[in-house]
Amino acid sequence: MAVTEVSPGGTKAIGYARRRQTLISGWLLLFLSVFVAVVFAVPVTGDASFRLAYPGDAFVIPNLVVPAAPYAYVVSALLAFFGIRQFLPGAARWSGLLLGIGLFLVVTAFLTWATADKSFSLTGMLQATIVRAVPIALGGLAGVLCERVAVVNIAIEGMLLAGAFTGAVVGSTLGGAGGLVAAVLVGGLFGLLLAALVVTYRVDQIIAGVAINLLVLGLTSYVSSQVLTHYRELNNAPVFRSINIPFLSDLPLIGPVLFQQNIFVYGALIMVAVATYYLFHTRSGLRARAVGEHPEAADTLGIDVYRLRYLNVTLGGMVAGFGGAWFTLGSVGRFDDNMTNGRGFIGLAAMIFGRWHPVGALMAALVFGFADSLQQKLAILRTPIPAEFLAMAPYIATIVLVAGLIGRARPPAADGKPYIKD
Amino acid sequence: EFKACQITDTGGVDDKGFNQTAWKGIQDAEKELGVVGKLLESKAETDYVPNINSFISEKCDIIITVGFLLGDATKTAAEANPGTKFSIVDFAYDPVVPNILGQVYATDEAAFLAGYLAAGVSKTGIVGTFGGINIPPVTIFMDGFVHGVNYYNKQKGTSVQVLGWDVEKREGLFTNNFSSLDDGRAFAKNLNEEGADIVMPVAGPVGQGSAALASEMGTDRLKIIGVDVDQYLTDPEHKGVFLTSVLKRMDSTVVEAIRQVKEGTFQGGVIVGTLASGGVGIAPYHDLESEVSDELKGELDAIAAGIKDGSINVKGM
Amino acid sequence: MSEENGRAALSAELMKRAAPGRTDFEDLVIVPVLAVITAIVLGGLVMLATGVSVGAIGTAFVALFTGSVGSISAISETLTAAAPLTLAGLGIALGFRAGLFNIGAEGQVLIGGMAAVIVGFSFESLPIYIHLPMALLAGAAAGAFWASIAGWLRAATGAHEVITTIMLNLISFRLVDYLLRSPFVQKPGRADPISKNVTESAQLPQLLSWLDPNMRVHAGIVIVVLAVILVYWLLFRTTIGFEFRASGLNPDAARFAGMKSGVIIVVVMGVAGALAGLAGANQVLGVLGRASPGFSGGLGFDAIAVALLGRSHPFGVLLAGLLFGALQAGGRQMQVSAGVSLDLIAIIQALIIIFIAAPILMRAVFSFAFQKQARR
Amino acid sequence: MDIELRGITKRFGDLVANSGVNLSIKAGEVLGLLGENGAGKSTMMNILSGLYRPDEGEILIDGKPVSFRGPGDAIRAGIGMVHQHFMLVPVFTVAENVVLGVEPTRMLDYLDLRKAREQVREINEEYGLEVDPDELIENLPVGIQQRVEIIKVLFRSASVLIFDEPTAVLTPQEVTEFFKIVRSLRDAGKAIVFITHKLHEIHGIADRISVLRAGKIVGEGLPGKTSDQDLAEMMVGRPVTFEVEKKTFEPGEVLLDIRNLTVLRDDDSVAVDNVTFSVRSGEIVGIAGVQGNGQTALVEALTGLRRVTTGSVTFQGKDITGASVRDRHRMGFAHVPEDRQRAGMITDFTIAENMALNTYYDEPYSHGIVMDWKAVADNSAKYATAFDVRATSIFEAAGHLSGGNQQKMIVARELSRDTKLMIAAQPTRGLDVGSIEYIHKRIVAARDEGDGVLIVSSELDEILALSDRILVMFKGRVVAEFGAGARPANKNDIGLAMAGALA
Ligand SMILES: Nc1ncnc2c1ncn2[C@@H]1O[C@H](COP(=O)(O)OP(=O)(O)OP(=O)(O)O)[C@@H](O)[C@H]1O
Ligand SMILES: Nc1ncnc2c1ncn2[C@@H]1O[C@H](COP(=O)(O)OP(=O)(O)OP(=O)(O)O)[C@@H](O)[C@H]1O
Ligand SMILES: [Mg+2]
Ligand SMILES: [Mg+2]
Repeated sequence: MAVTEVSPGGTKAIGYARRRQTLISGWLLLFLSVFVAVVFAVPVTGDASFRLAYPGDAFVIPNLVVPAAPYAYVVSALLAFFGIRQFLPGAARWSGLLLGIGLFLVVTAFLTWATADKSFSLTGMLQATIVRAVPIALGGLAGVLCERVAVVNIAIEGMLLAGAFTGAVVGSTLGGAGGLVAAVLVGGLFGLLLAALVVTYRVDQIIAGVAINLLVLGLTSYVSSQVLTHYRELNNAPVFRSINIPFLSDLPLIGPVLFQQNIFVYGALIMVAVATYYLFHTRSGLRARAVGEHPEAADTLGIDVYRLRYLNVTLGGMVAGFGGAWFTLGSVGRFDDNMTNGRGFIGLAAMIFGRWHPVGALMAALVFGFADSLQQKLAILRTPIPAEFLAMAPYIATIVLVAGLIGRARPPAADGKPYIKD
Repeated sequence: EFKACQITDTGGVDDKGFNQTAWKGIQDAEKELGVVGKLLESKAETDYVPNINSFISEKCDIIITVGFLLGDATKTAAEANPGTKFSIVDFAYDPVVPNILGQVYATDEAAFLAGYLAAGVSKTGIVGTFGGINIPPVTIFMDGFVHGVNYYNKQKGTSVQVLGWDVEKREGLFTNNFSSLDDGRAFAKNLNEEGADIVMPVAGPVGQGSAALASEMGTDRLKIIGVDVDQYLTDPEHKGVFLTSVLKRMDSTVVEAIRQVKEGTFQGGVIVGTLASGGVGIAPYHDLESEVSDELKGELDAIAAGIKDGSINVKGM
Repeated sequence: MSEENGRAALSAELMKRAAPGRTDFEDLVIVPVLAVITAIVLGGLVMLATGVSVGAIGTAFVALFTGSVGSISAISETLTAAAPLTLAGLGIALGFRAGLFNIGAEGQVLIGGMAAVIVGFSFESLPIYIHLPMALLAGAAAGAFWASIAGWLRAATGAHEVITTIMLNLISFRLVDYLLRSPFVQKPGRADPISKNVTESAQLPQLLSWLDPNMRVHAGIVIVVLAVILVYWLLFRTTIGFEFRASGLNPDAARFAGMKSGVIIVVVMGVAGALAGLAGANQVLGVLGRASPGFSGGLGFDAIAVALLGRSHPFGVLLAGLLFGALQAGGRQMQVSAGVSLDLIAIIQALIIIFIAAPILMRAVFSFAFQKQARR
Repeated sequence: MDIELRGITKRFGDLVANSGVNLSIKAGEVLGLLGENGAGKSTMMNILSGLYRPDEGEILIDGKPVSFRGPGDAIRAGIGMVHQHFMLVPVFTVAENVVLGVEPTRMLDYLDLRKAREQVREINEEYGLEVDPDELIENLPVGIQQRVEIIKVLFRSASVLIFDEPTAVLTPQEVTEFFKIVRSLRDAGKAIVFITHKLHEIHGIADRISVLRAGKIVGEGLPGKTSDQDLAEMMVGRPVTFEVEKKTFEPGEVLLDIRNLTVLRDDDSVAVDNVTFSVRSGEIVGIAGVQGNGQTALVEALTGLRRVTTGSVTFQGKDITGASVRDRHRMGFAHVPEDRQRAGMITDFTIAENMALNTYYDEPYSHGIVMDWKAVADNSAKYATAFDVRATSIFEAAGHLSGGNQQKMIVARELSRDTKLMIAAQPTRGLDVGSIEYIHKRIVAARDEGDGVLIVSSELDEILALSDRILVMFKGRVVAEFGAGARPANKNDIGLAMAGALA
């Protein structure tokens, strides 16, 4: 009567989900290949010249001159190769990487197309990329610090704004360094407020974040129109100038891009490095991550979950405060209503895009920064594409990447959940 | 008491630009004519109508709206409230609305001079401009500037180039806001990287960001042309970077509008500020005087005279 | 037989509604009232701290009151401001109920408003009873479409809706800028981004203009009332709403009960977007008469606060929308009469949200108003 | 090290979890702690390990009173606890989990993982535990995870070890292994507390037994001396029957026929590997297996929750391989999911709403899209009564119910419509004896009425008590069959099969 014999087994794993994703990226790459050929190669003649040096640089290096059409054909061919590769066995492993490289190539092909017969300063664009990425990267880093201990921080936007405001006002009275310190402290204060609300008073994390954003926006705008309008001298802070790192800053291309920047750029890079070390190589980092993944486990081992949440969220607030100061002390020294203009939310996106890793967040921020600076260059180059669509491109690309590559990226397991003890 | 009430556009009253200048006009009127000034700032475009309505119920003797963007809202309100007197800065109606006095400016006349000056002073042979939004009161500066440069090229056989505005296609560089100083800085940097050593930002307070950049880089590498007011005076921290400013004397037209109501001579129509009437002009060169050769100064005087008497056409024809 | 009777009695016992406890009353009534009062008091302190004289603060609070409910025209302003906030807030609340955090209302408002404007100016001589509904529907449909992109991405690829809706917001700003400049939409004779005017037959009629032409309250409030009732009905009286709520509270259990989470996500986002789109249509057809860049004025973000404050319940959202509308209208009057910046209102709003969301804090501070051992 | 608990009382709101408990724990001895679910065993041990603070009473270590402000204090005092639900961070490695809280560091707070690994290896060798320090916890079977928990405790040089229901998730062979470890720890002079509600285990390992009921110590006993009957009566407070009564086995037609079924997990690894079997009406088929061997995926596939990769599922002769969850409901499937709180119910919904979860879409509970809440309420009141769900009102939030009543509510819901096939996964996990008895009765009743029943359980006793036929799953495959025509069921053989000895 027994229906079952011992079952034979022996099925091979067929990765449907991943396979589907590879196929989709395959088709996407093939489409891009055709697109690049038809749009960026066929109708184009002439060379694109990218200026690498400023007049008066120590080393004068010649312009990078790329023949536009041939370059586009090469890119198209590479894309076609990558695309076909996705349909061959063993594609899954390289799928994400190839798609990433492919998209990068498309951007370069686009650039040469737009610059054909013209020229622009590549160095300037890359320098601007870094500068514009700074507040986003710091916002993202603040998010990483908070979410690693499972506190969702929607309030990054508000913390940036608070940092910007404090930087301007205190900077105007105590000087740039004082302003920066104050911005960091005030950012930390708002981090502390968020921690108190969500940890001690168990306010829903999203609600607390939204409320803090509104509060900071209201407070800064109110004080700005009620007070700063009448006391202009309170809104006129000195600005941190670029510091040229000796020798390194004279290197061609890399010099101006990486080593002729202000302390916010250096600060952001250092903070990303320090945060990576802290989170992944120290005792405190291990504990922090444990709190984000499994707070009960941490608690049973004598780790104070609440204290670590307070600590990291406050740290996150300080990082955001520093990033906020960039808007005033790192730029023009003057605060303006809502001047962060959604950069905190983009930082949040960068954090997710960067998979809750400081370096990932920085990379994602660079993508946004690049898109931002690219757009300005393109406006000068006068491409036939409406400016609005160029401006949309990075956001569309983000959606594509988030949907295609990191759709189900895994946040810390306890992310967003309150830990209620006893 | 006589109430003169101003509504700003979204730039706010401390824009160191035209809202502020118009407000200065009201403050001048307070001193000169003994009126009481009132102010409402608009945070968003949806505020325009309710702000106007608030002032209507406050029974203001004249409501002065500032900016092109309030054009529609002002007209609607004026038509619904024929008993209230309005004046709008930077806008005029055709046909005329009987209870609105428009205040417009032939800014291109002054910008033409600034363009000629910039072309004469530039060492790289490239100058630049960018705007806040692509609207006529902004682009009229850029038009005049480009035509001024072109006029210089024609006169001198040079080929000074203007980045940031294409007169024919009506496209160019715009920050799409009148508030972000950081944009002002970034846009000027961008133009400078492409070779421009003189930049004219036409975006209200945004220009202060450009000025900050110029004072950081030094006027050898970047000079700024201010707009609306003499920014040498209103932006003292960075005053050294202003080659000149393209003046638009809204304060004087605002006082004039208030005076008309006060004296009972108010009627709908338009006041136009021109180079000839002194409603527009260019500011002194202040600290950068030495950069401008006497020869160039002389040419500029001649051109100004030519514009006033109509022998030079600033529209590039 | 008697066992049967016993059962019936037990079952009848079970049917009796659990009486809402005093804690519920405290949470639903006392906490919000105290929160509003505390926030307003703190607002006064902020004014004091920024050098506003005590007399001016008094004037400001009187103005806040008279400007919001002190006269018919004040009420008209309150309702005008409350209408779009409530509509968009309903959409966000619906999302919350279904476990989705839709930051994209701002973009959906813009896209919905654009569609309504386009339909609104595209027809010259349609009767109002055809043209107006058409324009409203277009707004709702466009908002629904825009939002369901995020829903679809979430359902099909798992892309988090927080990111996609933020991105869709940013995209919609540009898209609207582009549309406003395209020859079909742009107002003839203008170079700046501004649309043609909506024809009369597509405008939401003003309700009190016979009293005073400046009374802006318009037929949009009827739509708001209908929407509140409809959303309430949908959420609590239909199988669809049951599925929304179930998958919001516990998506796994919903899936185990045979609900199709993907479809639900797309539908929820669609309905939420339709409501936000209606909010946009309400603005362009009832208040502005045309579209220009950023005509949403951040209402999609304020609506998040409205939804949170209203505890994602349709009636709560209506009350919260009215409160925020009143604060906006009153705040404007405050600016006129006392010269206090409108931004003070944002501070008060934020404080109200914080206090309402932190009953533990309120209980700790105002322990006298609550029963002692209330346990949360 | 000797420990004494004196007069410990702990309240959660109105609920008294422990009341005046006195207990002593001695070095070199295993104390067996017996008690039903909810008796307060875990609470008491959480107090001892510093996680909770007692409302009254004191703890004495070697005669001296101590007070713990947190688990850290208890750990420093030498008390280590292996929790009922493992306290391991799944995305950390074994070494990281072991050192968490007492990490070896170098300069700049640098985490010395190399040292951590070595320390883990040392403990491995000392106690004969074989665990790779570099493996991620999420990749380890539960048996090994438990060893990690033990290493964690030993690493903190605990002299008192508390094991909270350590055997619930283990195969009989793993239990034997585990007991070996426990004995060697005892012989090394450690004091050990061993919590369980399985009587037969306690005799094999304990030196002394204490029984807890309703928060109080109700009796003591000595292994081998005190009989199971007596212990059970102490636990429950009344005589207990260990047998499940059921009619003789009379299977009918084949209801559910599964052929060459292969199912993948989310990460595309194979969960169910080419499995073939069938369920007849009037038959209870029990699937035994250690967690992680594919039972969850099998149930998900059969209930329409997980895509079938290859193979077919036929129900009453109809191919239902691709049928939706709802279609299956309508055909007469009843499904009691293994994770009651996560998948079986919505804690914030009322009982009435929860009871409508699998009926709301049909008449009379809704007409078109309009819900008929009256009909829903009537029905749920009726079944809540019939299934003895103890609640004050059906409009109470289901989350307020105790675990047993939650499970009864789910069973009531699933059997409240005309069913033909019942699939129940871990139907009594974490329930007390009374609730278990009741739910078993209901399952048998469904079978006696002619339903087919498929039971998945990691409790071998449950499988043995209920099943007419037993299949054992190992690594996704059915590796053995017992009862009804195959070889007779025998606990030891099944245990061997579960451990893969027959694979
Ligand atoms: N944190 C808590 N909050 C409220 N009640 C709790 C809490 N922890 C336990 N309880 C309750 O205290 C009682 C004792 O629970 P405890 O976990 O100690 O029982 P147990 O004997 O370990 O049972 P089990 O065999 O289920 O593990 C139960 O009624 C339980 O619901
Ligand atoms: N190693 C794993 N990787 C990914 N998912 C897993 C893994 N193990 C289990 N799962 C998840 O568990 C389910 C199926 O697992 P599986 O069938 O192996 O568990 P099981 O043996 O039935 O466990 P239990 O004994 O608790 O019933 C799926 O939902 C799957 O996503
Ligand atoms: Mg327990
Ligand atoms: Mg499982």
